[in-house]
Amino acid sequence: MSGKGAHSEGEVLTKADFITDQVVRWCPGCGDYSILAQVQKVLPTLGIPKEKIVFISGIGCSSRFPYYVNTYGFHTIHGRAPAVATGLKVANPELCVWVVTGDGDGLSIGGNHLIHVMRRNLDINILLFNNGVYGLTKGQYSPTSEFGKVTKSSPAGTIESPVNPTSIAIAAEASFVARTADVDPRHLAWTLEQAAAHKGTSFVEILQNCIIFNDKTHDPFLARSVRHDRVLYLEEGKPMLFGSEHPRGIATEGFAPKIVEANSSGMLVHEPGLQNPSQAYMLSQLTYPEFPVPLGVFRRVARPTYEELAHGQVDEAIHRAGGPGDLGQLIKGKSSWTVT
Amino acid sequence: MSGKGAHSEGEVLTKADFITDQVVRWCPGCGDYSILAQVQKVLPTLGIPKEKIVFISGIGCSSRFPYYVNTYGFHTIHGRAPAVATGLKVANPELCVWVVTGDGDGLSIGGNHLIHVMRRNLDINILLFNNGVYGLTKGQYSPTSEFGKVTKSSPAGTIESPVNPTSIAIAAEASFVARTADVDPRHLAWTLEQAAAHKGTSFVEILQNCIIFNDKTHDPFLARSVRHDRVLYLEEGKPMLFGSEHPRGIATEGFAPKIVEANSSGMLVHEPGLQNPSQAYMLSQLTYPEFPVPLGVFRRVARPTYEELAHGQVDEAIHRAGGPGDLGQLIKGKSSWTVT
Amino acid sequence: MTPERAANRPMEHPTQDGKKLPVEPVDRVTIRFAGDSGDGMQLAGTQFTDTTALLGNDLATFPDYPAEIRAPAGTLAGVSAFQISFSSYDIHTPGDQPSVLVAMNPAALKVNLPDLEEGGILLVDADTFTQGNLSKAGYAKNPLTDGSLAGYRVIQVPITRLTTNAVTEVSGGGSMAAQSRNLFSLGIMYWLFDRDPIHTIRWIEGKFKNNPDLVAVNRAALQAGYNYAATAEIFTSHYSIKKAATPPGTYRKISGNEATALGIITAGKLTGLPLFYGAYPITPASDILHALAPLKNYGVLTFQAEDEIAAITACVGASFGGALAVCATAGPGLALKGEGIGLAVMVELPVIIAMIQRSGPSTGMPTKSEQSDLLMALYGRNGEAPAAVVAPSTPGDCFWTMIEAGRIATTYMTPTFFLSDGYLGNGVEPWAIPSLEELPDIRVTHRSDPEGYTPYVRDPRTLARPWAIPGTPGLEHRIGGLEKNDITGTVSYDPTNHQRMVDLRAQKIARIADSLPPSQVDGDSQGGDLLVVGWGSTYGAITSAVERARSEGRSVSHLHLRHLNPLPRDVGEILGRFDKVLVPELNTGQLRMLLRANYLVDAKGLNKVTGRPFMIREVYRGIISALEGTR
Amino acid sequence: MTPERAANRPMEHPTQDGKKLPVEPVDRVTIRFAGDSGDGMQLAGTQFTDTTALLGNDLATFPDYPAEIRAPAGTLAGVSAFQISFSSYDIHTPGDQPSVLVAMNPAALKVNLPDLEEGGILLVDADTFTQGNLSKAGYAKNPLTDGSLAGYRVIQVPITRLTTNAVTEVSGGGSMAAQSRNLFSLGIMYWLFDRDPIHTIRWIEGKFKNNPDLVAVNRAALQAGYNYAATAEIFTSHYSIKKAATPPGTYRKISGNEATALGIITAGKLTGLPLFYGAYPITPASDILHALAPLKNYGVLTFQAEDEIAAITACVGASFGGALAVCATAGPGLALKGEGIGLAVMVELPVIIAMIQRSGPSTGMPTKSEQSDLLMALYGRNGEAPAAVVAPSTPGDCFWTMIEAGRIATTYMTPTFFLSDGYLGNGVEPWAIPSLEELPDIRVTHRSDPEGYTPYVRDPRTLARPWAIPGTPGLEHRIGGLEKNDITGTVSYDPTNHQRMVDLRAQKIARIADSLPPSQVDGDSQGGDLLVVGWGSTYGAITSAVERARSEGRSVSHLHLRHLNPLPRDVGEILGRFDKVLVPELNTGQLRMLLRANYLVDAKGLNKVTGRPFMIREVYRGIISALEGTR
Ligand SMILES: Cc1ncc(C[n+]2csc(CCOP(=O)(O)OP(=O)(O)O)c2C)c(N)n1
Ligand SMILES: Cc1ncc(C[n+]2csc(CCOP(=O)(O)OP(=O)(O)O)c2C)c(N)n1
Ligand code: SF4
Ligand code: SF4
Ligand SMILES: [Mg+2]
Ligand SMILES: [Mg+2]
Repeated sequence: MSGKGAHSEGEVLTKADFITDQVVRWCPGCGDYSILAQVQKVLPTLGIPKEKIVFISGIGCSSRFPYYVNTYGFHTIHGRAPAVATGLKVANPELCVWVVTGDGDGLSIGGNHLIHVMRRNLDINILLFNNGVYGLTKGQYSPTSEFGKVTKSSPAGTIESPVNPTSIAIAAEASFVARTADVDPRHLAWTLEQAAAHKGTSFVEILQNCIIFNDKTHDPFLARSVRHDRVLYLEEGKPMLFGSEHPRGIATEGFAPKIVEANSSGMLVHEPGLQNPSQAYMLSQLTYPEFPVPLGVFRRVARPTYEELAHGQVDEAIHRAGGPGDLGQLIKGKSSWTVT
Repeated sequence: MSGKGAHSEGEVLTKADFITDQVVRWCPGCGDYSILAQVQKVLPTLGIPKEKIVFISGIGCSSRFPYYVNTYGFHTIHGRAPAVATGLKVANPELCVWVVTGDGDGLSIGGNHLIHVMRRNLDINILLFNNGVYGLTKGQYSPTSEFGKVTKSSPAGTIESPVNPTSIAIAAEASFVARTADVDPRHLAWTLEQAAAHKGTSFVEILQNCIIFNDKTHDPFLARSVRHDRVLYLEEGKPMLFGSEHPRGIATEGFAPKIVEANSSGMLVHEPGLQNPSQAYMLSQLTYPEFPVPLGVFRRVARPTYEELAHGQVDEAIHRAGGPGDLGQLIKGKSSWTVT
Repeated sequence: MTPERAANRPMEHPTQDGKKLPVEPVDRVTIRFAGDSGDGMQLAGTQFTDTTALLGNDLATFPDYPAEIRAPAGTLAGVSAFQISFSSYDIHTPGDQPSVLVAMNPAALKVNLPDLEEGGILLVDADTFTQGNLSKAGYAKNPLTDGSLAGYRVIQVPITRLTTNAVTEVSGGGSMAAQSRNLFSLGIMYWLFDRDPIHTIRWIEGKFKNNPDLVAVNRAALQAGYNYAATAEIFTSHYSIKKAATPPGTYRKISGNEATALGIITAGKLTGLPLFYGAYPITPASDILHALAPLKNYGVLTFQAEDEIAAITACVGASFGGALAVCATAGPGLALKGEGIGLAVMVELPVIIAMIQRSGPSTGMPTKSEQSDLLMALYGRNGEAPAAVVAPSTPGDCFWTMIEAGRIATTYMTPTFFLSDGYLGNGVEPWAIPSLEELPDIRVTHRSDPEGYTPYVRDPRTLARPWAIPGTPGLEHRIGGLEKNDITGTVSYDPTNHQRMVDLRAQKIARIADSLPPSQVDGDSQGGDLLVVGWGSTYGAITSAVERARSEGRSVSHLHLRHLNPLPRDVGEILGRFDKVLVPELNTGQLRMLLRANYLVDAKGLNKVTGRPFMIREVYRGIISALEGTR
Repeated sequence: MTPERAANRPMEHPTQDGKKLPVEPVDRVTIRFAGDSGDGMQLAGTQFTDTTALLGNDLATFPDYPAEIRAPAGTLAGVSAFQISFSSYDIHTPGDQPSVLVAMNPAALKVNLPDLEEGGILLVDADTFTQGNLSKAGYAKNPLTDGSLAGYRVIQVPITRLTTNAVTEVSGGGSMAAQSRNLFSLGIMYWLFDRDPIHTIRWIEGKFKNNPDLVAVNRAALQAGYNYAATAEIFTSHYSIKKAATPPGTYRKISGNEATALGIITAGKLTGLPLFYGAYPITPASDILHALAPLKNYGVLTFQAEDEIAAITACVGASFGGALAVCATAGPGLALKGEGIGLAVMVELPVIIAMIQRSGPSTGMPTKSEQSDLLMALYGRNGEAPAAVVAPSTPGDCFWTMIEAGRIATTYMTPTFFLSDGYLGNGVEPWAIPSLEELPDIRVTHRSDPEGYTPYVRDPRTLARPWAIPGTPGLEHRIGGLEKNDITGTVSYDPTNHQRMVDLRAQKIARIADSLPPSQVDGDSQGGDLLVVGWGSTYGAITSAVERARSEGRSVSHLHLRHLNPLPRDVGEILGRFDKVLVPELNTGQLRMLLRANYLVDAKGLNKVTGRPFMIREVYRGIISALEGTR
């Protein structure tokens, strides 16, 4: 299971370098395959030696991910990947850390760790595979399942308003928030690159299809035949336009979004870098069928990372003390006496 | 410790009915006293017999609250009050359930339960006493402590962006979100009444002073001398105005708020009932010193409650089956055979 | 085939098309259906089980799932199996070894062949032994042709092709054949063991009632298999298994998890309390949630919590509100519930925690079974926090033991553990359906009288505190996790009070033993050479092994503990009557430690931690070694 | 006052103003400072301790806080106390009973008087015995006047008024007097026990260096108390306590939690690993976080997690990254960490879990001490998940035992528990400062050689797997909570592999015993009538009680276990040398159960669960009863 032979900085890596000898064990047709393929495609482009890359996951179908990427990997316990990643990244800031989680792992049992890692702004990349269901445990509803969804554990339909992952991420002060989809590999790869390039916590919701327990859940807006009309591709500095045959845009009415004809006055321009998160929040609340569903980067703001601040405090303390602390002095304490 | 004598519906209750024989054990000068007094003042006005009222708390100074209110009460474990309240309310929907929690209890260890109870919209009232510190454990920073705060556990200053409780509540789909303060008893009482009147989860952040470990933390905008200029009192249907000597208002520039002279064009009118949460979210992001701090009801929307949907499904199933299930039949199952 | 106690006289039996083939009566058969996860082996096994149950055989099953996640088709990791043992006499386990193996592909053969009895029947789908499948299964040579199967009665059938043919006839295309190969094999087995396929046909008709095509296809595949077996003369005889001599009564087939769910609903009705079930999905406990969620017309409220901590604390809240609160989980979930259960201990509220144990530690092997969470149930929380523990011993017993858990929890106002496991939960047996009158009276009344009420005044017999619930006028009170003052229930830091409360909580649990019947020893209750002490799902294997040893005249008896905390009062005395004590467990010796510590007996362990149940012969060998003192 | 072994000859001693009062040499004194939480008793006690430590007495302290939350002034619930015992010989506990009680108000008197020795000195602030305060304390009559204090040497001093006077002189107003009454009392005690107040004066000057007013006020109060005692003739003599005959060396005063923090830093340096400390605040463990957080110049990274689950799993992450990862918590926190620790067991990564035990169950009594989490440390997680457990026995030993935890964790790649408690954590003793050369060499090197590397290949001696950390070229690998294949570390559901891994994990922990020195028996190592076996914080009380019994010629010995899992190999054999075994524990018998189960010895328990430590005489009486067989 160990990596084959040593790599070091500067070496040119290819997708093949990131494939392990483990047989991939998702159901045929699962959206996870597409995500894996794009990750393996993007990783060699990052210029990071593979021994510096670590994938950390929780539990779920999605969380099997690390077994298939030939870097360091840790398939931890349910919901705790963000906390494990925090410890790892603080201990070893020069690693490139990816967290892979699911809608159950990351938003049900693990919701709190997710929020806290985002507000702390550890420089890690979080990929949340949102298939709207608990896949691994065979089909119960998840926090992102739509209201009324019939599953094994909700035979009469769920009675809970779903969590909106991007809204929660924005409210939790994530410095990078994006959404993409398994069925749009090019956009997926692009989004992964953006996430990797961002310093600070990058939160990426990946709409993913579970062919077994929640097939076609995202099809109403992601199906190839309708996507161009029901997805809003967010592009920095560009007006918020969607619809290929009948182009329309998003404008604002007070603080509420509305759909207008393309090129109407008041059409919004996408600015993910705004310090004020209100526009990003509004975008995160656009849902089908009232609105097109935005894919792309919702928010991207610069903020110092937790680990750089933590190590900065250590360095500064050492600097201020004129060097690292002396263990003998510390053990001796401030006040001692000698018996002869 | 039991209630003295039976009460029943219709009886007129007074504040004294809600005081227990337990000596109140907060530090002299703690903001919790004011909150307790207002709760005890508001409860008798609700027209609910006191045996139907239950206070559930976690752990913290604030979470001692139930001992002092002569209703049913449960001082549970750290962070879990929303989950305990969920079980109680589902089991017994006609109870009037209040959750009392702190910024550590509700947003650190208990953040996830808080989010989930809000999106489920249990009809309970959550009072989060935000003093920006862990009081009970003697002064570590909390998730709401401002960046850079020096405490016992952050001698060089914290390095975390704080959680904004109202933003999180809005992102978690709470159907009622408000903010008030210990130092403004009238506003506090009014807010409690609004929360109690709302059907669904009412989330109330109460800015509270911890005189021992975080004294005056809210004073920059709550101190009596500056409050009128630095607090924005939200009133439904009214323009968002603040400042007594020099009245100004909140207007919008794209999706970002800005301060304008009173009666400028574009000044926003407060509408907590908007289905789209973007305006409420923007308000939740107004912080001192850039902006005045809003107190009042940020959001109030109608949505069926979890327990009414849950019991509704039960009732409907019974109705559809033409009566309650027959235990004998169930035990027998669909397919059986007889040995003679 | 070497059926146990196969009879000698072949009998004549008419086949569907009039030909007659000999019918050999046999007493017990163990079949294993094995194939890829996608091959529907669990379904075939379940149908065979249903049909067999209705015929009145005794039976036991063992579904053996692969890891939770789907492996690529044709690989070893993707093999799924279902074993059923059925017989004309009382059996206790799904059999140590199959006498018949159905292998739907090379991987299934590779994984399961080592277990097949010598000389057993091996039915394979010859069509699947392609080069690709062989290499996926890691076969260098084709086992069908390399002579390696010489020791078995190999029946090669081109199942894929025959199914395709049958299906094409009725649906005008073979595209649906892949999904019904299992029914073709099932048809063969029905013929071989002389079972009428009618029950399965009815089931197909019901299941696909909105899709006549699917009904036709599946029925065709089943019939084709049956007919093929009858006509192709691949078997020289077929077999019949007489009804088991079961006591009179009405029976149904039941799995442990079904019985647990039924027990939960029944405990709710018997206590007269509203039922609150709060859980977070986890293998192998999720099926209890799936069983309860649709039973809304029984008034059950199911709550899918955000995690196990929310599940247990919501249960504590519901219990505070007067409901019978139940949750179920597996090891990783219980590891999260410790603090919540400790709260229930302190506030003395009833909650039932059903543990469907699985292989640990950590995530372990989620689909495999183990008994390694007993000590966590006893000690997995802070402070001196005693709680009651019971364990069912068979699938059907899950029903009765759950009712007992309900009795204990509500009578003694205590969290109560119910320790089942994956093997019990998924295993199936025939179960004598009780009449409602047979069920114990465990009705609960909440306190309503304010006279003399304080939250921690105790019932002098049970030491339980009163259950006074919000909504009751005059009983307003406050409880919590801080130490309580005796009787008044206010917060107390008084040292002597703390000692008293620690003692009272311990005594209350100890008092449960007053309500237990004398322990049953199977064998020589007056004593003997060896006592085998077990708990939980090992009941079947231990019972069979002890029966076998006793039938050989050995002095071996069996004590199976349903109550693990408190232990029944007579256990120490019973242990003392035997020269030696052997404790078989699917862990490294958890009950053994308790027995040694409590009674200072030199109890020896027979321990196995492989994720699989004991085989009868493993326990039997353990017994022999213990008797011979060679251990 | 009845100082232990008070000498007979009074000595002359000059007082500050030239008068001479007799100085009686005594061997041991126990003082308890008691007052309202707001009265600064912990500060007064700490100052007395510091001064006394510098004088070279042996000493031990016991701070007894009220509940975590502040109670209203003057009530019983608000009483805070600090006990110090100091002597001219080697002592092991802060004393069973104070010989001097300082009571700053009626509530403090009410709570603490029952503990005062007969004939002991009782110093009270007479000004506080007002009607209001008396009734808050629940006194119907004034104890100062109703004769109920006849059995003590009562010294009534108008402390409040005298402090106000003294303070007014230097600050022109008495408003600061309330905060310095404690220093007035401290001054009296300094005079009474012949200690120079200079150390405390220096401390005041340093503490308030930016506020000369406060320096003046506090110094005035202290001096006023000292002078008042010297001149007012309220005492007929004062006392001197000789230096203890301590072995040569440099000493400091240390509390258990300080020593634990020091041990953590030191273990980091000795292993040569970066140090990651992740914790969530909880009484009584928070002080370790408070001690480590400012030591950033020692390179320690402290992480205040959002809860205990995040703390332990962040530790696992940091350990995966190659750091020495440590967390500390108390019972409710450990109840949440079970799943995370189980993960560390499965992935075989070192983590140190420091448990500062407190009274349970549930929230219990957070400021009180107990030893009731041993079984949770051993069994509080799912599956067979063995981990190492060590326990310090004195405040200073926390340092050494933490280093031992670091050695075990990193040598054996295992989570390792360190079981301290609130009594040890807050208690203080003089501690011989080790030189850096005395510290063990436990340097760790991470694997870097890809040759022959697989994640679960084991060191043949320790059975530890290699610690290969991200960033190392060529060692890329994946681990996780699913069962691991032996050697390769891939996921495995294979039954025999699971058995092997369960066995290997158990053997690895068992092998730790190979690295332990022979156990030390205090007393007759060759055997005798009674062996007292203890662990953790009961060391002092047991040692003193055994010494006392031995001084009376009784055949009693003492074995104190630092290693609780695995137990040292010689324990069974040692137990066998004694007729009887007594196990004193501040729980209901947790170690006792382990000893009985492991060695089948009829170990008896001496158990106390009051939230307080053992008194010497309680253990002594237990020893006598055990010897007489009357238990
Ligand atoms: C503590 C704990 N509780 C429950 C489980 C069972 N469990 C495993 S994965 C999972 C949900 C997975 O859902 P999601 O994160 O959406 O992943 P998916 O399988 O859909 O990719 C659950 C409930 C567990 N492994 N551990
Ligand atoms: C499981 C657990 N972890 C930690 C603690 C310790 N603890 C008690 S209260 C508290 C924080 C309280 O902060 P907050 O909720 O803000 O309440 P406050 O005291 O400020 O009102 C902590 C960490 C605990 N009781 N239980
Ligand atoms: S169950 Fe769903 S999510 Fe899981 S592997 Fe299969 S298709 Fe993918
Ligand atoms: S510590 Fe702070 S929050 Fe707690 S009671 Fe005192 S003032 Fe109030
Ligand atoms: Mg999912
Ligand atoms: Mg707080």
